[in-house]
Amino acid sequence: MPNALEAKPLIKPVSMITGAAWGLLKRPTLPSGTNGMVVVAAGLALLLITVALLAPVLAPFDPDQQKLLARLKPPVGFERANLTYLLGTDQLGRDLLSRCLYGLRLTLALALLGTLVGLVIGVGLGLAAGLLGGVVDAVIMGLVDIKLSLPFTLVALLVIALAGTDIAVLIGVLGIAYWAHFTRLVRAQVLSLRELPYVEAARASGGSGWRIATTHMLPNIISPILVMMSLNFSNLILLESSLSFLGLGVQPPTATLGSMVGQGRDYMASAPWIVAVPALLIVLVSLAAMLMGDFLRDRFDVRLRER
Amino acid sequence: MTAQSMKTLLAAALTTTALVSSVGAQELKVGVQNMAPWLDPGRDFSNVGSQFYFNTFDPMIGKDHTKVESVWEPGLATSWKQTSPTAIELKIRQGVTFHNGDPMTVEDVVFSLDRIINATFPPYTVRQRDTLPNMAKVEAVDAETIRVTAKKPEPLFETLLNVQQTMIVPKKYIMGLTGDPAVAEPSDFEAFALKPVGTGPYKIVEFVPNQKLVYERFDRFWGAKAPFQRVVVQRIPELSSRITALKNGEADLITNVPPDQLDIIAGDGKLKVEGMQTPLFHVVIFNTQNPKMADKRLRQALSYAIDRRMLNEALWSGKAKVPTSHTFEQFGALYMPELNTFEYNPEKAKQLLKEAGYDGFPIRYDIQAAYYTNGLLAAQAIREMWAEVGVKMEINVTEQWTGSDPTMMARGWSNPMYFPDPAGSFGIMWAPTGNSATEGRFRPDATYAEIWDRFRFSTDLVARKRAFAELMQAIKNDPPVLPLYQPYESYGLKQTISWRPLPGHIPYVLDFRAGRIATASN
Amino acid sequence: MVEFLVARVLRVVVTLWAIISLVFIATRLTGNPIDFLMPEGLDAQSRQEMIAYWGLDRPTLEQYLLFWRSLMTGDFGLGLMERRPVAAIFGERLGQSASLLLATLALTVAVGVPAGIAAAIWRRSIRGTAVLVVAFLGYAIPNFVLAILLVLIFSLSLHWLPSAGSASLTHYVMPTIALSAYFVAGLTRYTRDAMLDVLSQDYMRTARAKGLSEAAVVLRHGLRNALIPVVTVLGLQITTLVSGAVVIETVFAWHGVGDLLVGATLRRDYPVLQFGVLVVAGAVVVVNIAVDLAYAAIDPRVRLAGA
Amino acid sequence: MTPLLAIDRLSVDFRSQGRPVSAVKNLSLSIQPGEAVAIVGESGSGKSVTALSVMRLIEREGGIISRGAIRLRERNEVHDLLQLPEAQMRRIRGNVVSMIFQEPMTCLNPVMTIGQQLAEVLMLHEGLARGAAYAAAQHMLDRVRLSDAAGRLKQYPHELSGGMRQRVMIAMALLCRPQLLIADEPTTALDVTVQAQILGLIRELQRELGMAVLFISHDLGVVAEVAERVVVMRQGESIEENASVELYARPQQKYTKALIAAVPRLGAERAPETVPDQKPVLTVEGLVKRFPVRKGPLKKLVGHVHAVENVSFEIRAGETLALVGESGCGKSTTGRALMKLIEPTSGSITIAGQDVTHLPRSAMQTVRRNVQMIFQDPYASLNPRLSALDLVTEPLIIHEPQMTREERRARASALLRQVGLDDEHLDRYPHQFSGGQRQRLCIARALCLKPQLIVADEPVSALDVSVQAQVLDLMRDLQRELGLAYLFISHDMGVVERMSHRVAVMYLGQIVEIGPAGAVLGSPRHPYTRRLLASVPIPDPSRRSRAITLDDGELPSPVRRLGDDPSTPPLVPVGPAHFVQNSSNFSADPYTQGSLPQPAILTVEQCC
Repeated sequence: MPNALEAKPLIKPVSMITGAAWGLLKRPTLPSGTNGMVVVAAGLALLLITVALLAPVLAPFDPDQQKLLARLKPPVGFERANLTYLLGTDQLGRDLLSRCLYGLRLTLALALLGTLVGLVIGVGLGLAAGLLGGVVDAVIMGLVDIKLSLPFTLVALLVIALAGTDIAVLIGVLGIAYWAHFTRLVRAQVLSLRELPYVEAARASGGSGWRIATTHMLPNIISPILVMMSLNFSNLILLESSLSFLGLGVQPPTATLGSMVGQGRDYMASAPWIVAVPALLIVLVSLAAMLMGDFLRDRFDVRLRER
Repeated sequence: MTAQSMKTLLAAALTTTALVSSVGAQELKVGVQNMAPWLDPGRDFSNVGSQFYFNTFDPMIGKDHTKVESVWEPGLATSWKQTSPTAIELKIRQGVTFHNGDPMTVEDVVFSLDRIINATFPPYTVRQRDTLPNMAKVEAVDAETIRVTAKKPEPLFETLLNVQQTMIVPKKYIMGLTGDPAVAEPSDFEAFALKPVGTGPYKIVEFVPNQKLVYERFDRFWGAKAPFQRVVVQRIPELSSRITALKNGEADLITNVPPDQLDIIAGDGKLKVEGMQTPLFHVVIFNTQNPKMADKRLRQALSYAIDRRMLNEALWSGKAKVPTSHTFEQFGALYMPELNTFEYNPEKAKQLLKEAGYDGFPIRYDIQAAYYTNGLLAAQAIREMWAEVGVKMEINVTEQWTGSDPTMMARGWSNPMYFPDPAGSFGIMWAPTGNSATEGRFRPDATYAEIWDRFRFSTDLVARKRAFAELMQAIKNDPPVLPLYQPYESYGLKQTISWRPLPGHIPYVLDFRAGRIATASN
Repeated sequence: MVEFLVARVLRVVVTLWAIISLVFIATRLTGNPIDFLMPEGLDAQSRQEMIAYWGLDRPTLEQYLLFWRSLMTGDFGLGLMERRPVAAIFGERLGQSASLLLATLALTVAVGVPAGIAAAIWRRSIRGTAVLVVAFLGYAIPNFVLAILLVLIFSLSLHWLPSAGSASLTHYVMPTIALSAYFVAGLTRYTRDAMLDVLSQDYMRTARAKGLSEAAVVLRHGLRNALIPVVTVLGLQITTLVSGAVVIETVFAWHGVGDLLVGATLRRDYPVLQFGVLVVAGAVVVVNIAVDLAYAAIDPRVRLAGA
Repeated sequence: MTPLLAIDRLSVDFRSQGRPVSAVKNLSLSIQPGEAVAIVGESGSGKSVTALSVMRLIEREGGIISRGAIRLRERNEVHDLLQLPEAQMRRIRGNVVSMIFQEPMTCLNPVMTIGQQLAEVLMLHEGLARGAAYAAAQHMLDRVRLSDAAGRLKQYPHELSGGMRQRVMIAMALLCRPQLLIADEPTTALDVTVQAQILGLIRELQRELGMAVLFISHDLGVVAEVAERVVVMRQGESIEENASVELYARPQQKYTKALIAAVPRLGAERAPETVPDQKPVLTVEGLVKRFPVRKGPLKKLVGHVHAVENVSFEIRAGETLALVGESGCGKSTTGRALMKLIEPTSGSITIAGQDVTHLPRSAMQTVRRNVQMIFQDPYASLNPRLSALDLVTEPLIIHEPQMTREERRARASALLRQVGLDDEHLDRYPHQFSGGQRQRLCIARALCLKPQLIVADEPVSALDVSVQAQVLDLMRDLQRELGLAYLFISHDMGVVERMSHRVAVMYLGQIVEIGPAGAVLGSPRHPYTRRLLASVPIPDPSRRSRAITLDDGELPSPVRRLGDDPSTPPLVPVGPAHFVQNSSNFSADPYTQGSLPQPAILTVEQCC
C-alpha cells in the first residue's frame, strides 16, 4: 500500500540527479493544481498549430498583397472599418488577418527549426563533453564560456552581416542562440547520470560507451531536454521579434509575428491594431509553449507518470 | 556604479521636482531622431549634422532663408565683389568674436576656407572633391579682405561661400587643441569636431556625441541675439517615445514625424505640426554597370513602373512632391519643372521589358532599415508596383552602403540639395567626377562630360539651363536614378512656439536664430 | 581563494582572447566600415584615402597584431564614428548602463524572490497560480512592446512619467520595469522551484520541530538555501540583460552601452565593437566571479577551488 | 499515574490519487514520564507517521489526522495536541516534546552554523540572549560528548561526520530539557560502531534527564538496546504491545515472531559449512587503489586518498567471501576495482584464471560474462526507462547480440521465475516493483550470463528486514543451485554471518582480519574486529546490561600527503585459514601527522 512516506524512495533517483542543471530543468514546473492550465495550454497550442497549418486555406488574401489606398483600416467593429478586412489593414494596406495567419505559421516554423538546430548542436556537444571528457570537454566548455560571455544580439548581428538575411541564416541564428544551454544541461546530466548505479550496472555488464549513451543516458535526459526545448521555443519567438525590432529579422515583406510587431511599433499610438494582434499571438504562443513543456515532461517521464 | 554617477543620480533626483515642466521662454527642448557623432561643418555632409550647424556657425555670405530662391545677404563678409570670372574678393566683418573669446580675423577666414580647398586632412579632402573642386586658393589681401580664386570660371561663388562646408572656424583655437599649437594636425581637427567653436548666435556648451547637444545664447554675437538662453537637443530615436516626449512636455519640438503620425499631434490642442516639402529627393538608383542591369530599357521600364503619385498619396498623404525632373524650386532660374524626365506609364514599362527580354530574374533592392522616413515602406510598395509589370524584387535591408558594390542592382537613396543649384544636388551625385561615376555604378560617356562642363562652368544662365536640360535627357535615356518624391518633412511642436522649417535652407536645418523662432507670451 | 581567483583569471584571459579574436576576424569579414559610416556615398579616391586614414588599409594580420600591442599599452584606439578614444566613449555610457542594470537587478530580486517564495508557499492555492501566471505574462511579452506600452500608458496618456532620457530617478521607473519583466518572471520561477525543493528538505522539518514559526522556518532556514541556485541563475542572466538592454535603451533614449554596441556592430565601428565586447565579456566574467563568491558566502559547503 | 503522552485511537490518512489511504489506524499508545517506548515496524507501517502526528508536523507532509486524540501532560495540565492552536503547538515543539530524525546528514541546515542552529532553540523557547544561548549550547554539546564543543559551534554541518551530526541533533533536541524525546530511526544511517555510541548516549541521557523516549525503528536489535516497552506496528495498526523483555521472549503475533526471526543474531546462527576445495574463481593480489588529491590552479598533486591498500584474497567457486567494514573503509572500492569499473592503481586481479588487471576495455567483454555485480540501491540501479525484460536481458543484448527478442523473452521469463517473479512482470517498469522485487530483478540481471562470481555490494541494506531475509535466502539458494561464488560486501555483521563462508574485515583500505566466518565472528582477534562486533546491537533486551565501552572517537581519514604511504603489516595466521594483521598499527594513530583535510571538492559547478 503506497503512502506518501513509502512513495518517497521513488523520487530518490530524481533527487540524486540534483545538481544545478536538474534544478534548472525543474524550473518550469507548475503546481499540480494547475493541471487545468496545462490542458488549456495544450488546447491552445493545438489550435495555434492547426490555424498556422491551415493559413493558406483560412487567409482571405495574399499576405503580401497591398492596397495602398486602404491603409491602416481598423478591425471590424471600429469606426472607419472596412468589412473586407476583419482585423483591419496595416501600413501598406495589407490584410492583417492574412498576415497574422501566415506570420504565425512562419514564426512557429522558425522557432521550431531554430530550436532543433540548437538542440542538435547543443546536445551533440554536451554528450561529447560529458562522455569524452578531457581536452574535448575543456574545448567545448571553453566555447560555452565564449558563447555565454557574448551578448547574443551582437552575435546575431555579426552572423547576419556575414551570411546575409536569408530565412536559412535566420534559422541558424536562432539555432545558435541557446545551444550552450543545451550543452551545459546535457553535460551536467551526463556527469551526474554517469555516477548512477544503473549506468554503472550497464558498464559492469560490459556495455559500450555508445550503448550507455544511447540506451541509458539519452532517454533519461529527454525530459529535461524537452522542458528546455519548450522554454527555448518561447525564447526564440521573443528573440525573433527582438531581431525584427533591430531590423534583422526576416526580410520584408514576409510576415512573421515578430516582424509585424517590430515594423508596426511606430503605429502603436495611432493604429494599435497593427501590433495588438501579432503581439497577443506572440504572448499566446510562448505561453502555450512553456506550459506545454511542462505537460510534455509529465507525459514522458515514466517515473512521474504514476505518482 | 561609480561614486560620481551615484552623485549625479542623486542630484538629478533632487532637482527634478516637476516631471512635466512648462516651456520656459529661456529654454527650448528639442527631441531629434538622430544626434551627430561629431560636429564640424567643414567635413560634414550628412542629414544628421546639417541640423545643427546653422545655430553655431556663420558662412561668409549669408542668405535670406525665408525665400525659396537665393537672396544673398552679408554674413561674416560685409561685402564682396567678383573681380574676374575666377576670383572674388570679400571684406570681412569687423568685431566678430568666436565663442571662445578670440576675435575673428582674416587669418581665421583664410584658414577656414583653405583647410577645405587645399585639404590634407582626408575628411576635408572628401568635401573638397565634391563641393569645392573648382577652387584654387584663398588668400588675405589685407587685414580686412580675402580673395578666393577658382580654377575655371565660377558662376557659383556666392553659393559656395554660403555652404555649410565653408563656415568660418577659429584657427588659433583649432591649432592649439592638440600637439604643436602652430600646426594644424589631423588630431586638431578631430578634437575640434568634439568641441566645436564658431561665431554664431549659440555656442555649444555640451556635446555628447550621438546623444545630446546643448546650445547657449552667445551674448557677443555680432548679429541679433539668440531668442533662447538655452536649447537642449536630445536624441530620442524611437518614434513613439519622441511623440510621447512632445505630448508629455519633455520636448518642445520634435523632428522626423512621419505623415501617418501627424494626426496624433495635430489632434492635441496644445500641439501643432509644421512641415515642408524639403529640398531633397528620395531616389531609386540603379547599378548601370551590373551586367543584369545593363540594358537601359530595363531601367527605363523600372522607372516607368513606379506610380509615384500613388506613393505620395499612400505614404505621405499627398503632402510630398512628385517631381517631373531632378530639380528643386530653390534653384530659382534653374528650376525646370517643365522637363518631363520621369513619368509613370506601366504599359510602356511592360513593352520595354519585353523588348529588353527581361526573363524574370529577381532584382535586389537594397535599403536601410530606418534611415529614410517611409523608406522601407516605399520599397515594399515599389515591389508591388514592379510586380504589376512582371518584375520580381527582393528587398535587402542593410545598413551597408552598397553604392560601390558591383553586385548592387537597385537601391534606395537620397539626393539632398547641398546648395541651391543643380550642381549642388544633381551635380554632387551625378557629375562625371561625382561619387556615382567614381564608384562605378554610373558610367557617363564623353558627351555627358562635355555637357556637364558646359552646365557647370558657363557663366551664362541660359547656356547652363540648356545644358542641364540636355543632361536630363541623357538621364532619361539611360537612367541611373529615379527621384521618387520630395518628402514632406514634419515637425511636432507646442502651439506656443512659432517656428517652421524654411525653404531657403538646405534640408533638415534647425534654425533657431533671432526672428526664426519665438514663443508666445505664456 | 587566491588559487580560485588565479585559476579563474587564467581561464578568463583565454576566453577573452578567443572572443576578441573571433570578433576581430568576424567584423573584418563583413565589409568595410566606410560603407557603413558614410551612407551618402563617397567618390572612389576619397574612399581609399579615408580607409588609409583610419588605418584599415593595412593587412588584417598587421591590424590584429597592432590591436593587441596597443591593447597592452592600454590604448584602445579611436572610435571610427565618433573619432575619439573608445575608452572615453564607453566612460560616458558605462555609468548609465550600470545604473540601469543595477536598478533592474535590484527590482528583479526585490520582486522575483518574494514572488517565487509566495508561489512556492501557495503552491496549492489559486494565489500561487496567479503569481505564476503574472510571471509568465511578463516573460511572454516582447520587451519592446511592453516598453512602448508603458510609454503610451504612463507618459502619453497619464503624463505620470517621463518617456525619454535618464536625467532623474523617475526616468528609471519604466526602463527598469520593462527590462525587469522578463527576468522577474524567470527569477520567480527559479525561486519557486528552489524554494519548493528546499521546503521538502529534512532540515526544514527539523526547524519546525524546534517550534520555530513558519515565517522563521521559511525565511531563516529556507531562503538562504533557496538562494543558492537563484544566485547562479542571476549571474547567467547578465549577458541576456545586456542584450535586452539594447532594445530598452532605444525605446527610452537611454544613453547606454547596449545602444552603442548595436550601433557599432551595425556600422562596423571595429574599435568600439572590440572594446565593447571586451567590456561586456569582462563584466560577465566579473559578475560570474562575484556569483561564485556569493555562492561561497551563502553556501559554506562550497569551497572555491581552482577549476 | 497519568501518562505523559497518551495517543488515543489515532487515525491518519493520506490522499493518494484522490483516494484516502490510511497510514495509521486506530492507534492507541501511552508513555509514562521517563519511560522508553519503542515503535517497531517496517517501512509503511505508520510508525513515522505516528511520530510526526505527535509533533503535529504530519499535516505538512500531506497527512490528514482523521480521528483520535493525542494528550500530552505538561505539569498539571493535559492538552490534546490535536486541538491545540498552532502557536501553542510551536511552544511545545522543541521544548516539551522534541524530535530527532533518521538522516543527520540532511536534517541540519547546511548553511547555518551548529551554534546558530542550537542557540536558535534557546533564544526561542527560553528567551535567552545570544551569548547565553551559545554558552548553553556549548554546554549541551559537551554533554553529548562532542569533542571541542566551542569550536563546533562555529562549524557547519558538512564539516562534521555523521555521528557527530547526530550528536548535534540530540543536543539540539535536549536543549530545553524536553519531557519527551521522539527518536525516529536515529541510528539507521550510521555505521555500526557509531550507532552503538549514539544508542549508548541516548540511554545515558534519558537516565540522567529523566525524560521519556519514544523510539522508532525498523530494527528489533536496536530497539532491544533502548526500549522498556515495545509496540509492533504493521500496516498502520498496533498489533502487539508488551514490555520488551517479555516481547522478545514470548512474541504473541506471527508477524512479531517473523520479525524477530528475521533479525540476524550474531553468534546465534551457525555460519554455513565451508565448501569443498575448488579452483579459485577470483584471486586478488596486492590490490591498491589511490585517488589523487589535487590542489591549486595547476591541479598540483598533493596527496592521495588511500582507498584500497595492498589487499589480497581469493574466492573459490560456491563460496561466499564477505568484505565487512564501515563506510569509507574501501570495501566498495575493492568491489568496483574487481569489476574494472575503476582502474586499480596496482596489484593483480585474476578472474577465472585470466589476469584482468590491465585488460583493455574491449577485452573485458568475455571476462564480464564470468563476473557480475549487484548494487546496494535497487531503486537507482535499474534504468527507470527500460522494462523488466530489457533490464534483465541487457547483458545478453551486449554479449549475445545475435539473440532474437523472442529468445531473450524466453530467457528473461526463465530468469524471473528463478528469482521468484512471474512472466507478468516482464513488461513492467522499475517503478512498478517494490524494493525487494527490484533487487530480485538486479539478481536476475546478474544471473543472465550465468557468471561464476557475483560481486554483491550491500545488496540488502536498502531493504526491510523481512524482505532482506527473503533476498538473502534467494541468494543462498542460487548459490547452491548454480555453484556461484559471491563477494559479499556489507557493513551488517548479522547479514554477513548468515551469508558467508569466510569474512574479511577491512579498515582504512586494508584487510585487518580474514578467515572462516565462524572464527572471525566467533573469536575475533583484531581489535577493530572486536570493536565492530561489540557494536552490533543484540536483539535481546535481557542482555542489554552489557556495558558498551566504546570511546567517542572518529575514524581517521584515508587522505594522506604525497610520499606518506601507510604501512601494511603482513597478515599472520592465528588459526586454520584465519589471518590477522599486526594490531600495533591500529592502536597507534598513524594519521595525525599525515592527515590532510578532505579533498577540495570541485565546487561551484556552473550550470546553465
